[in-house]
Amino acid sequence: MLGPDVAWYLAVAGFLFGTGALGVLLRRNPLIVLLSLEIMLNGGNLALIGYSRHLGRGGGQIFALSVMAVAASEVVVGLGLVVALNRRRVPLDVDRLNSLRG
Amino acid sequence: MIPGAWICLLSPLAGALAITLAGTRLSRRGAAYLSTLSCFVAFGGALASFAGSLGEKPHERHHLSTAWTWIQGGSYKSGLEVLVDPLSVMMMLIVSGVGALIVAYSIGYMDSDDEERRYFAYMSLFVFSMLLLVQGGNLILLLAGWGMVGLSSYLLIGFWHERPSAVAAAKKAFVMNAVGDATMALAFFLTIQKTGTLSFGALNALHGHSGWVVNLVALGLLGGAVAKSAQLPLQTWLPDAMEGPTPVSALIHAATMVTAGVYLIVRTHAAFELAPKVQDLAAGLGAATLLLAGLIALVQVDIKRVIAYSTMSQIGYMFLGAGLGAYANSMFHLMTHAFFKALLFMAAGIVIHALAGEQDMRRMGGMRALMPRTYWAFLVGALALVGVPPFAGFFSKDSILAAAMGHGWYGYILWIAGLVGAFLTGVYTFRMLFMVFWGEPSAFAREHFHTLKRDVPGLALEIPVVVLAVLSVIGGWLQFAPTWHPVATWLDTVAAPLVSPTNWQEAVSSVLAVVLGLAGIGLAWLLYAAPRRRPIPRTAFWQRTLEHKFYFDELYDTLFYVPSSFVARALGFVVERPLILGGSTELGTETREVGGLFARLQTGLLRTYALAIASSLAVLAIVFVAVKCRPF
Amino acid sequence: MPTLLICLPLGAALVIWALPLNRVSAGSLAVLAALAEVGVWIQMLARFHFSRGGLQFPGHRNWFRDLHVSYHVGVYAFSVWLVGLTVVVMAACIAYAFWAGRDRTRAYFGLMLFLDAAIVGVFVAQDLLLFYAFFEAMLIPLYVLVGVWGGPGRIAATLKFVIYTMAGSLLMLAAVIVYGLQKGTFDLTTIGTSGSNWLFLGFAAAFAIKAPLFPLHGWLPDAYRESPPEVAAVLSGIVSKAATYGFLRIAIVKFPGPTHVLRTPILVLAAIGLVYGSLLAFRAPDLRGVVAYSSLAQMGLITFGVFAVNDLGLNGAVLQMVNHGLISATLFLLAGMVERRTTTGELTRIGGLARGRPALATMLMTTGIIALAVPLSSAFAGEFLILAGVFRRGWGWAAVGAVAIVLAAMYMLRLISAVLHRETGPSVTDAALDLRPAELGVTVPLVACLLALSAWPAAISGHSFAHHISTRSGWTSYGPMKSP
Amino acid sequence: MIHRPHVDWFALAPVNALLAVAGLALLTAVLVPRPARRTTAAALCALGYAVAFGFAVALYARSAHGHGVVANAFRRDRFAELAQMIVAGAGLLATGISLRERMRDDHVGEYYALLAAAGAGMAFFVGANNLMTLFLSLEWLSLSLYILCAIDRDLLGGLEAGLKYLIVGGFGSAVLLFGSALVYGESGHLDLAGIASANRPHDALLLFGLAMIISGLGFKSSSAPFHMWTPDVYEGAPTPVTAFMAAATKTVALVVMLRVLRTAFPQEAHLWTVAVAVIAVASLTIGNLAALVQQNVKRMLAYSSISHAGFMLIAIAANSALGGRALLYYLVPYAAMSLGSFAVVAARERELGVPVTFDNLAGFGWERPVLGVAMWTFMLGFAGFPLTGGFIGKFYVFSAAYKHGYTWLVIVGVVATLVSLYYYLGVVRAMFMRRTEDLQLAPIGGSPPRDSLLQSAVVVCLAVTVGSFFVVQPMIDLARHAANALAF
Repeated sequence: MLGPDVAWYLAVAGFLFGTGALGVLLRRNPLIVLLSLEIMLNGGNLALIGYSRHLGRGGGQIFALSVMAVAASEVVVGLGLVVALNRRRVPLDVDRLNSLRG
Repeated sequence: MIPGAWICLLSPLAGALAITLAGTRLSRRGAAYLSTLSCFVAFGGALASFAGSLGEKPHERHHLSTAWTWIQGGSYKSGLEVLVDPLSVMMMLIVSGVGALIVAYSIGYMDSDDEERRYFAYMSLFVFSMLLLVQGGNLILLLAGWGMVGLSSYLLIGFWHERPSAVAAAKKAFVMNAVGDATMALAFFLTIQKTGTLSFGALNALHGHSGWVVNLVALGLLGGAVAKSAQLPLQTWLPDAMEGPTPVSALIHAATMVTAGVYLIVRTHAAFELAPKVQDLAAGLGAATLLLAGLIALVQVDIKRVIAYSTMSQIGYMFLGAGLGAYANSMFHLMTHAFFKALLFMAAGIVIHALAGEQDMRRMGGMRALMPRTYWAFLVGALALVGVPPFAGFFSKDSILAAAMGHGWYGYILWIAGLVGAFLTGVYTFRMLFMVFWGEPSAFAREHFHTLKRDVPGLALEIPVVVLAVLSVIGGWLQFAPTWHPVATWLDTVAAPLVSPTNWQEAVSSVLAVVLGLAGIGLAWLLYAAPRRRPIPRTAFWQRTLEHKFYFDELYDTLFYVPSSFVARALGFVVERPLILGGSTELGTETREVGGLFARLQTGLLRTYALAIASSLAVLAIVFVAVKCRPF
Repeated sequence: MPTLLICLPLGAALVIWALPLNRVSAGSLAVLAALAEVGVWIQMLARFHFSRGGLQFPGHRNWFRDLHVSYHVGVYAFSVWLVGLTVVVMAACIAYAFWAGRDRTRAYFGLMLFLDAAIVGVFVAQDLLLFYAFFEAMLIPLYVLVGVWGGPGRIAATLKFVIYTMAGSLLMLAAVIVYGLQKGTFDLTTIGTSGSNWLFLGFAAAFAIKAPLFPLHGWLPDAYRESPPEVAAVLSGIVSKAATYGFLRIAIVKFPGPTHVLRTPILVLAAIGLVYGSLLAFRAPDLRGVVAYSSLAQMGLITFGVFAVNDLGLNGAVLQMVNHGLISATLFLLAGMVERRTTTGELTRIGGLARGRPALATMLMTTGIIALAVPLSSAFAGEFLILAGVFRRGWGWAAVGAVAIVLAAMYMLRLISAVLHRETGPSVTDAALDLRPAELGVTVPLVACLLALSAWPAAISGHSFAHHISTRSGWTSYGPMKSP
Repeated sequence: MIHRPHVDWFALAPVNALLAVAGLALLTAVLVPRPARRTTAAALCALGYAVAFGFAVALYARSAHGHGVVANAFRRDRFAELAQMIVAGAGLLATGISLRERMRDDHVGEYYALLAAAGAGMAFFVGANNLMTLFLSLEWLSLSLYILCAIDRDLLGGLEAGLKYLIVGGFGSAVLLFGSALVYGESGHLDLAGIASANRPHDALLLFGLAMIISGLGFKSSSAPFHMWTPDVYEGAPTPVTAFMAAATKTVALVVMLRVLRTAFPQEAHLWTVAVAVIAVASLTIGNLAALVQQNVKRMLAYSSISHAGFMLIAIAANSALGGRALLYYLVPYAAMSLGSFAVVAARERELGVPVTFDNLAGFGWERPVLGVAMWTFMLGFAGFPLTGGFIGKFYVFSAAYKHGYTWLVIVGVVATLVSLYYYLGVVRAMFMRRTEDLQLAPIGGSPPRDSLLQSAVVVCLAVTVGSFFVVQPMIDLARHAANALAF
C-alpha cells in the first residue's frame, strides 16, 4: 500500500483535532472559535479517510464527504448568529456572552 | 339480690347522667332531689342484696354477676362484673347509706350555690364510683373504681374552681392518687404475668410463687392503699382537700373514699398474708400515721383540718388492725367511723354555714348557746371519736388495740402507739369542741351568726345529722368483742381473722384506752375550758414543726415537683429547640449553600463549558484504557 | 367494599373540584360524602366475621405484572377499627371545617376528601407498593392544607413537615423495592418474611418519622401549631396512626428477626419519647403545644404496645390507636373552638372558661379526663393492656409507662385547669359564648364514641386479632391473621 | 450500473412526513399572506406531527421483528417507533404551545418549518443504525434547534443561547465524530451491529472512541458533566422551544445512547455501565443541588431536567431488558411533565412579559386553577409522588438498578429525590401559598385572553402524567416489545 502507515494519518488527525479543541478553549473571538470547530471536524474527517484507505472500504470517505456538508451548514448558522449579535451591538467576544449564568 | 346489687351500682350513675344531660331544663332543686333520690335507691338496692345474703348459708354468700367482657387482650380477659359477698354488701350499705344522708344534707348546704347542678352530678358520680370500687368483681374493676373515686374527688375538691387554692388542692389530690394507681397497676401487671388473670382468686394463685413476686404485688397494693387513705408517706393531700365543700369532706374524706385503703387490704388480704413483712409494714404505717396526724391536729386552727387529721389518725387505727389481720375489727371501726366522722363534719358544716363560711376556730366560740342542738350532735360525735363508752368508737377502736397485743413485741409497740393515739384523740377533739362551743360567743360569731330557717334546706341540714347522731350512739352495739360478734362472723367467710384477742387483752386495752381518752379530755379542759386555764405549754420548735405538718409538703416539692419541672424546662431549652427543631433547618440551609457552590460553577463562559466537556472526556477515556488495557 | 371506601370520597372530591358549586353546596356535599363513608364503614363492620379473622372483603386487580405489583385491598379485623377511626374523625373534621368556614371552599373540601381516601387506602392496602403509594399520597393534600389554610408560620412548618416525612418515606421506598424484588412479589399477604435489619430499618425510619418517635419529631410542634385545627386533628389523630399501623402490619410481621434484634433500641426510643413528650407537654405554653407533645408521648406508648409483640401489647396498641385518634382529634377541635373565642391559645391568657359555659366545660373536661387515662376510661384500658404487655418484656418498661401515666395526669390537669378554671383570663371576653349547637354536633359524636368504648373496650381489644393466638411470640401470635 | 439499495419508504414515512411539512411551512412564509401565516404554518406543522405519530403507531404495530432498511443505515424496529411516537407527541404539543408565543410575525413560517425539521431529524436519529447516519441525523436536529433557540431576534438571551448552544454543541459533535472515526477505524465497521460483531483486540483507540461517543451523546442528553450548556440554553431560548428540547431532545439522546451502547459495545458493557452510572450520579448531584438555589423557574426546570437525565441514565446503566423498559416507560411521563411545566411557565410569561421567577409566580395557582393544578401535578410527578407516572418511573428505574446490583445507586437516587423536593414543592408553595398581593409587579395590560390551545396542551400533558400511573400495564407492554428489539 502506498504512502505512510495509517498511524501517521491518525496522528495528524489527532493533532488537528487537538488544535481545534485548544482554539475553542482559548480564543475569544466567536469567528475564530467557529473556525476552530471546523478544524476539529476536519480532524475527524482526516481520521475517517485515513481509516477508510487503510481498511479499503468506502464508508469512511462517504462519511467524510457528508461531514463536510454538515460542517459548512454549521458554520453558516454560526455566522448568521454572529451577525445577528453584531447587529445588536454585542462585542465579538465569547467571554462577554455571560448574561445567562448561575 | 343480684338485681339489687346492679340497681345499687347503676342508679347513682343514672342520676349523674340525667342531671348532666338535662342541663338547665332541670331546676337546681330538682337536680338536688334527683341526686338524693338516686342515692337512696342505691341504698335500697344495697338493703335488698343484704337481705338476700342474710337468707343464705354463710358459705353460699358469694355471687359474681357478669354483664359482659369489659377488657380483653388475647387470652387475658376481665368482665364487667359485680361481686356480692358479705364484705361488699357491708361496704355497699355504708357507702350508699351514709352517702345518701350526706347528699340529702347537701340540699341544705349547697342551697343557692349557682352551680348546684354540677355539684349534685359530681356527688352522684362519686357515689357510683365508690360503689364500683366496693362491688367490682375483679381487680381491674377495683382499680377502675379506685381511679374513678380519685377523679370525682378531684372534681369535688376543685368544685369552686375560681379559687386557685381549690384547683391546686384538687390537682394535688389527683396526682398523689395517680401515684397510688400506678403502683397498683404495676402490681396487677405482675399478677397478670404470673397468673394470667385479674380475678380476686388470682391473688390466692400467687401462692407458691417466689417471695419477691408476692412481696412486690403486696407492696403495689399497699402503695395504692396508702395513697387513697392518706397514710404515710402519701398523706399530704388530705388536709388541702378540705378546700372542697364541707359535705364533700364528710362524704369523701371522712366516711367513704379515704377508708377504701382499708377495704383494699381486707379484700386482697390473700396477697398480704403471703407477704407478712408487707403486712407488718402496713400496720406500722398505720401506727405512725395515727401518731403523726394526732400530733399535727393539736395545733390546727381550721376546724375542718382538725377533723381531717383526726380522720387520718383513725384510718391509721384501721390500717393497724388490717395489717395485724384483725379484718373484722378494722371493718367494724370503718363503719362506726363513717358514722361519727360524717356526723362531726356535718355538725361542723352547720356551724360554718351559720357563720357565713368561717372555718377558723379562733373566731368562733360560745356556739353552744347559739345552736344547742348542733352542740349536742357534735358532742356525741366527739365522744364516739374519743371512744368513751357506750358510744360507737369505744367498741370498734378498742378491739383493734386488743388485737395488737396478740402479735408479739412488734404488736406491743403498735399497741402503745395506739394508746398514745387514744390520748391525743381526746386532747385535740375536745380542744376543738371547747374552742368552738364553749365560752362566750366571740365578736365575730355574734356579728355573723344567723339561725337556720325552718324550710327545706334547714331541715335537710338537720335531719341527717340527727340520724347519724343516733347511729353514732347505737352503731357500736352491733358487736361487743367478749360476748357476741355478728360483724366478725358476717365477714368470716371473706376474711378470716389472723388474731383472736383473749378477753383479758380486750379488757386491759379497753380500760387503758378509755382512761387515756378521758385523760386527754381532761387535759383539753384544763387548757381550753377550765375556769382557771393553765397556760398552754409551747416550744417554738415543736410549734413550727407541727404547723408545717412535719415539712412533708416542702420535702415533696423539693424532691419531685421542682426537679421535674426544672428538667422539663431544661429539655425545652437545651434539647428541643436547638437540636430537634433547629437541626433539620440547619441541615437544609447547608445543603442550599452547597447548591450555591455548584451554581457558581456555572460561570456562563463558553470556554468553561467546553473545558468541562474536554476534561471529563479525557478522564473517561483514560480510565477506560487504564481499566481495560492495564498498561501499567 | 374497601375500594368503595376509597373511591367514594375521591369521586366526591372530583365532583367538588369540577363543578362550580358555591360555598354552601360544596361544603354540604363534602359532609354528605363523609357521612356516606361512615355509613359504608358501618355496613362493613356489620358484615365482618370477627370470629373468622383473616383478610376479608378482598379486592384484587392487576396493576403491572412484570414486577408482580397489583392493586390488592382488603381488611383485617384491626384494620376495620382503624378505617372506622379514619372515617369518623374525617367526617367530624370536615363538618367542623364546613361550620367554621374556610375560604376557597371547593379546593379545601376536595383536598379533605382526597385525604380521606388516601388514609383509608393506607389501612386497606395489601400490596407493598400500593401501601407506599397511599402512604405518600396522604402528603399531597396535607402539604397544601397546612400550607394554604394554616397560621402565620405555615410555610416553614409545612415545608419541614413534608421534607421530614419524605426523608423517611423514600428510605421506605428503597426498602420496598429491595424487599419486593428479593421476594419476587409485592403482595403483603403472600410475601415472605425477611431477616434483613437494613430493610427493617428502612421501613422503621418511615414509620418512626411519621408517628413520630422521639428524636424524629422536629416537624411535629410547628405542624400541629400552624395547621387549621381540623387538619391538626387529622394529622395527630389518624395520619400518625398510619405509622403505627405500618409497624403493626409490616415491620413486626414481615421482619420477625430484626424485630427481635432491634426491639430494645426501639423500645428505648419509645420510652424516651414517652417521658420526654410528657415533660414538654407539661411545660408547653399553649393549648396546642400541650396536645402536640402529649400525642408524641402517646405515640411512644403505642409503639410500646406494638413492640411488646404479644397479644396484650398488640391488642392494647390497636385499642389505644383508636382511643388516641379520637381523643387528640377532639382536643384539637376543641382547641380550635377555644381559639375562635379567645383568638389565642396562650394558656396564660385564657382561663375561667368553665364559668357560664357548661357545654364547653363538660366536653373539654370529659375528653381531658379520658385522655389522662383515668381508670374505667377506654384510654385506661388501652394503656393497661399495653403496659401489661410490655411488662412481659421487662418490668422496667412498664415502670416508665407508670411514671408517664402520672405525668400525663399532671399535664392534662394543667391543661384543664388553665383553660376552664381559675380566674378569667385577659383574652376571655363575655362575647366568648358557650359551644354552639354545630360545634356540639361535631364533638359530641367523638366523645360519645369514647364513652361507648369506655363501656366496652373489649369491642376493639377483643376483636382485633384472631383469638387463638399464642402469647409467647408476637409474630406467630399475629400469624393467624395472614390470609387463610 | 450502480446498485441501488431497496428503500423501505414506509419505514421512513414519519421522517418524510415531517420533512414534507417542513418544506410546506417554509413555502407559507412566502405564499401565505401575513395574517394567516402563523395559523397556516402551525396547522401544517401540527398536521405533520400528527401524521408522523400515526405512521409511527402503524410501524410499531407492523415491525414486530426489527430489521435494517436502506442498506442497513436505518433500523426499523419497535424501539425506534416508540421513541418516534414520543417525539411526535411532544412536537404536536409543542406546536400547540408555540402558537400564541409573543414573537414578531416574520419568521413564523421558518419557526414551524424548523420545528418540523427538528422532529424529522429526531425521528431519523432514533432509527440511525450506523455511525454516519447517527452523526448526520444528530447534526440535522441540532442545527434546527440552534436556529430555533435564536429565532426570536428581539430576545437577546435567545441569541446568546443560540450561539452558546451552537459552539458547545459543535464541540460535542466534533467529539462524537472523532470518536466515530476511531471506532470505525478500529472495528472496520460503521454499522452498529458490525462494530459489535467485529472481533478486535481491546485496544486503546477503540476505547477512546467509545469514551468520545458516550461524551457526545451525554452532551445531547444534557447529563453532567456535559450539561453546562443546558441551563443557559433552556433559560435563553423561547419557552416553547425549551419545552420541545427538554422533552424530545433528551428522549432521543437517551434512547440512542442505549441503542448504541447496547448494540455496538456489548463487549465493553462492564466499562460503560459503570461509566454511565457515574455520569448518572454526577447529574443527580449537580442537577439537584444547583437547582436548589435557582430563582428563575425555567432555569430551575433546566437543572431538574439534568437530574432526570441522571435518573434515566440509571436505567441505561442497568443494561437489562428491565432497564430498557424503565427508560422507555419513564420517558413518557417525563416528556409530558416537562412539556407541561414549560407550557405553564410560558403562559405565565405571556401574562407578565418578564421571565418567570418563584416570586412572580405568587398566587398564580388561584388565578388560573387549571394551569395551577397542572403545574402542581407536574412538580409532584418530577418529585416522584404517587398518582403520577413519575412515581412508577422512579420505581422501575430503581428496580432495574437494584436488579443489576447497583443498590448504592438506588440510595443515591433516593437522596437526590429528597433534595429535589425542596425546589419542586417550592413551585407549589409559590403558586398557592404566597398571596398575589406579595407580587412585586402586576400583570401588564391585564391577563391576555385565555390561550385555549396551550391550556388543552397542558391538560393533555396532565392526562398523560396522571394516566401513566393508572394504566401501567399497557405502557409496560409497549415498552417491553420496544426494549426487546435491542436483543437483551
